[in-house]
Amino acid sequence: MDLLNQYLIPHFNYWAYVILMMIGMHAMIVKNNLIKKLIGMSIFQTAIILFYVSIGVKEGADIPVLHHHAPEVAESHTPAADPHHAVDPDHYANPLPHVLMLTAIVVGVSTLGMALAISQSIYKDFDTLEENEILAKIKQGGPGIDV
Amino acid sequence: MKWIGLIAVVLTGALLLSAVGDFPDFGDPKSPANGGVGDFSVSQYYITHTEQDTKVPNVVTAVLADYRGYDTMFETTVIFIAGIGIIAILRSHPPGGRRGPAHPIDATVDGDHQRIIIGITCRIMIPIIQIFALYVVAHGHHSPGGGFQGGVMLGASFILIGLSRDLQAALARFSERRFIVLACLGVAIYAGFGLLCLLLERNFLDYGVLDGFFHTDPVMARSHGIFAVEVGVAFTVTAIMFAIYANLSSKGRLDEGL
Amino acid sequence: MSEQLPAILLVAPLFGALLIGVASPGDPRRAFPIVLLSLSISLAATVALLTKVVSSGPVDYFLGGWAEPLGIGIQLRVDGINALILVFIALIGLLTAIFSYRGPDDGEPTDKAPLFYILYLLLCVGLLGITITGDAFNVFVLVEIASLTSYGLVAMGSSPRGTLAAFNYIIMGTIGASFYLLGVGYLYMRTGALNMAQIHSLIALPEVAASQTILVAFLLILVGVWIKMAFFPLYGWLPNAYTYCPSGASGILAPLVTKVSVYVMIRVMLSVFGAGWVFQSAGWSQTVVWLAVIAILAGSFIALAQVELKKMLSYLIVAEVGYMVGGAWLANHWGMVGAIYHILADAAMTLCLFLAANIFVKHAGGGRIDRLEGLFRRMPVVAGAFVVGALSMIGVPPTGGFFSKWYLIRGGIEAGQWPFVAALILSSLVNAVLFFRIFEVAHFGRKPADGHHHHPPHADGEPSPEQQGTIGETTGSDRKPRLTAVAPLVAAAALVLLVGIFSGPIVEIIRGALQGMPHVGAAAPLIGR
Amino acid sequence: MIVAFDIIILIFLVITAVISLRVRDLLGATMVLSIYSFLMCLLWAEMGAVDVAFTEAAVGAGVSTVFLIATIYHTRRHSSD
Repeated sequence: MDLLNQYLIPHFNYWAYVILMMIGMHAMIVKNNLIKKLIGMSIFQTAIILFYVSIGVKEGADIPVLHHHAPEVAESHTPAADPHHAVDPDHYANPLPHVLMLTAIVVGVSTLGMALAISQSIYKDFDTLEENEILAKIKQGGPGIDV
Repeated sequence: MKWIGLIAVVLTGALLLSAVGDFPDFGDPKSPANGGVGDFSVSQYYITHTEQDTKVPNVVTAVLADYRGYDTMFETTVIFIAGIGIIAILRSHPPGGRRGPAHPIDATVDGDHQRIIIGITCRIMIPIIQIFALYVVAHGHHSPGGGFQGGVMLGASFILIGLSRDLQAALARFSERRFIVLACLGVAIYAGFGLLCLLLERNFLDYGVLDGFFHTDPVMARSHGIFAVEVGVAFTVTAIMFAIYANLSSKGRLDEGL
Repeated sequence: MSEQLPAILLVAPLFGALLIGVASPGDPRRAFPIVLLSLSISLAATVALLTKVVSSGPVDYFLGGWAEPLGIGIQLRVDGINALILVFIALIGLLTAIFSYRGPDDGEPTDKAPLFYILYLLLCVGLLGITITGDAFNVFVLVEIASLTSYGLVAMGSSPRGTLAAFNYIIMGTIGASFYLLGVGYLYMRTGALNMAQIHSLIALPEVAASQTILVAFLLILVGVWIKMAFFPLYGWLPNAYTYCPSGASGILAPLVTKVSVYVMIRVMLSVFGAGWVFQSAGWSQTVVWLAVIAILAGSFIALAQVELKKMLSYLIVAEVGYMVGGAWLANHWGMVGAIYHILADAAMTLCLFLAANIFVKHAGGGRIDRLEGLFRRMPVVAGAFVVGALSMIGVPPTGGFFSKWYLIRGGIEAGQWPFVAALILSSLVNAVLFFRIFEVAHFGRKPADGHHHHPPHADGEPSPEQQGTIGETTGSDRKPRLTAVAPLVAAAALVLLVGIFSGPIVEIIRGALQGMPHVGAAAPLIGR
Repeated sequence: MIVAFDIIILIFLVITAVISLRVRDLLGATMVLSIYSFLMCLLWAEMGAVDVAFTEAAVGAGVSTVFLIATIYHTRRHSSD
């Protein structure tokens, strides 16, 4: 129970991310079908994004879009005259991990697109997407394969 | 291979879990990442200073396109590379050259009733999607969204044309030459605004110096600069999302699609 | 303008790539001058930056002008070490660009040549960006740029095995980059910072330094970059990718990609975690040096078993990565200097060997070593350059390879790591055997009589008349290699020699940069005397 | 952030991840992956990362699925594992 309180309860998100990431990574290494490997890759990458997003969570915080408390007051002050503007950072979720993860999502879809294009190219050459069949065809050699 | 994979996965998992006990509690606003170590925290700085530095209420947009705009420029480049790479790998005719045989299948005269329903529904939906996408691009300063999300939606609207009618119909609106140029243009807008700052003798991507260009004060110039680069991002993402779909769905021949 | 150099050297190839996309998709002849111009601008900027760094110390550049407070923006930082590497990246990029004047495959210009050039330039942007940045997350973004362009370049070729190799490269590369990303996440979780200098100053705090999270972060980053640099057990993606990719692509991937990953490892060790933290326990460096020993021996001996020239060279890269990792982990001054110097020397000699190998493979009508018969006499200039590269790989005096091995062995002796010293010497011997085997075939035009080639000409399933036919065919198409292929090769050979001849000044720059680096605790031996 | 909601989604995430890797019909697997992405997007929205959630909804659940389907359409739908 002590273990549960110390390790599992306050960190359940991190446990979940590790489990998802390992599911994805296992598929990337072990699966035979290339598309299945890519599905594993998607899961692997989103798990890392889940980890980053979990870092930035604050209990009871709002989304990181600042409220307009009193627009007319805000506009009458020049920015320099009103340095802090009474924004409490604890009221807003941490924006930095979100920014980083936008990049990671974009990288993820780019990699996926590239990998799918390569899969189609492999299918054109080998007429299959099963890794063991491709390797068997390479071993046999054949027209255009043993370059 | 199976066992090696399993062992590697178990080892990595154990390694990752070994640190979990040391993590700050989930949701703790005073954790090092949220509250910083010592008296300074980068993320708190962003929340407290974005308004006065850039006048953008959406902190994520401000950090994305200004404080860490250099990352985002390369993020756009990553998308661009994916599109160019996929064309390089799959395309079987010269880019910008001749296209496949033109026998456009018009959804309404096809005689296929399902196609009529889908075609007309999409015809109604696509303009709405596009307007919403433009709204998302333009309203990224004040609400979630921005160049990426809007660009993906705009690209998706062209993909929807390709899905509901056929690829030729989509390519007639957004030809290969156009999407390559638009993709280049998007990155060029982003990097070009950076270069403009450099030519005005400030650091790369320092939009504050563009106040004369935008006829406003330096802080508002940052806000406008953020909008300008978001538009660039949206261009590239729109073009590349459609380019990837067009090539994947036709095995690089850009003829019929799915 | 001189304070804008760090941005210029990155922006020039980026705009070059965009300009090709807008101006000439489909016309390689218009694309090539743009490539040349943008890389020349970049090279000029890196050289100017190097002189500036040598004369007046490290240069900091803040993107977007976000300098104060430190860490809110992205910082570029150039010191002696990465200024040197930047020059080499731009130079090798330019040379290989000239080599691939006709597009990716060094043959007739293809329709895809402009797309190849776009990816090529963006690969240069990625490599330059990785080297110059001072932000831990920014490294990830640029690593992805370099990786995605590499996947595209490898998969562009017509070889089906190249396409399969590209797929494996994607899987391994994604795991590597994701591990790096995760490591940065762990660091961020514990320190709240992404700027390398800032993380470094926070890791110096005892409560942060002792934390398990930082340890796991370090291991994740280390494994991630090891995958990217093909360190021994994690090298699986490399040989096929480099063997079956288009020749223009292999001319830039082989010399630079693994080397830049080694640089990232050294940068993370020195500037993020700090030598004092990394080398706090001797057991670690001992373990890594042992791994490096295994990598060197395995790479060398697998190379010995290869029958294809480019594959053999690819396995030698795996061995060379072992040199650099081992040197960096010797935890003393000369080991680190040797590792950094070897990045430069190895980049030059790998460039030289791969360019020569590409010419040989093209003119010999196949990649097998036994097809190289008589090529030395037909192409004496190419042969000379190849010999220079090979001698550097073996470690013969005036070349860069000799001096790097010298510093690495000196470091190994000072650290008392005898297995590492033995592995270096043994690997030199293996390299000598390997290359003299090639010299023998290529110069004297007969098959080696030793046991590595137990195929007599008639017994390998290929009937002898047909074999003679292919030989006659290749001699029939005995065109001289083009000037645009030979000139960069000669320049590369000259570079190998220059790195050796000017080893003194280069090592002084590296030592100066090491001394200028902030160190904590037990790192005194690294700074040197 | 609502802890119970969080935990339920996390459990569903693990379930959908496993299903999408177990199903032998690749089209089905892609659909389950799309559900996975959508759940992920819900989770992030609930954690306050609205921009990330928005992007994931557009990219992960939307465009990625289309790309995968386009590839599966031109290759083989059945997987051996």
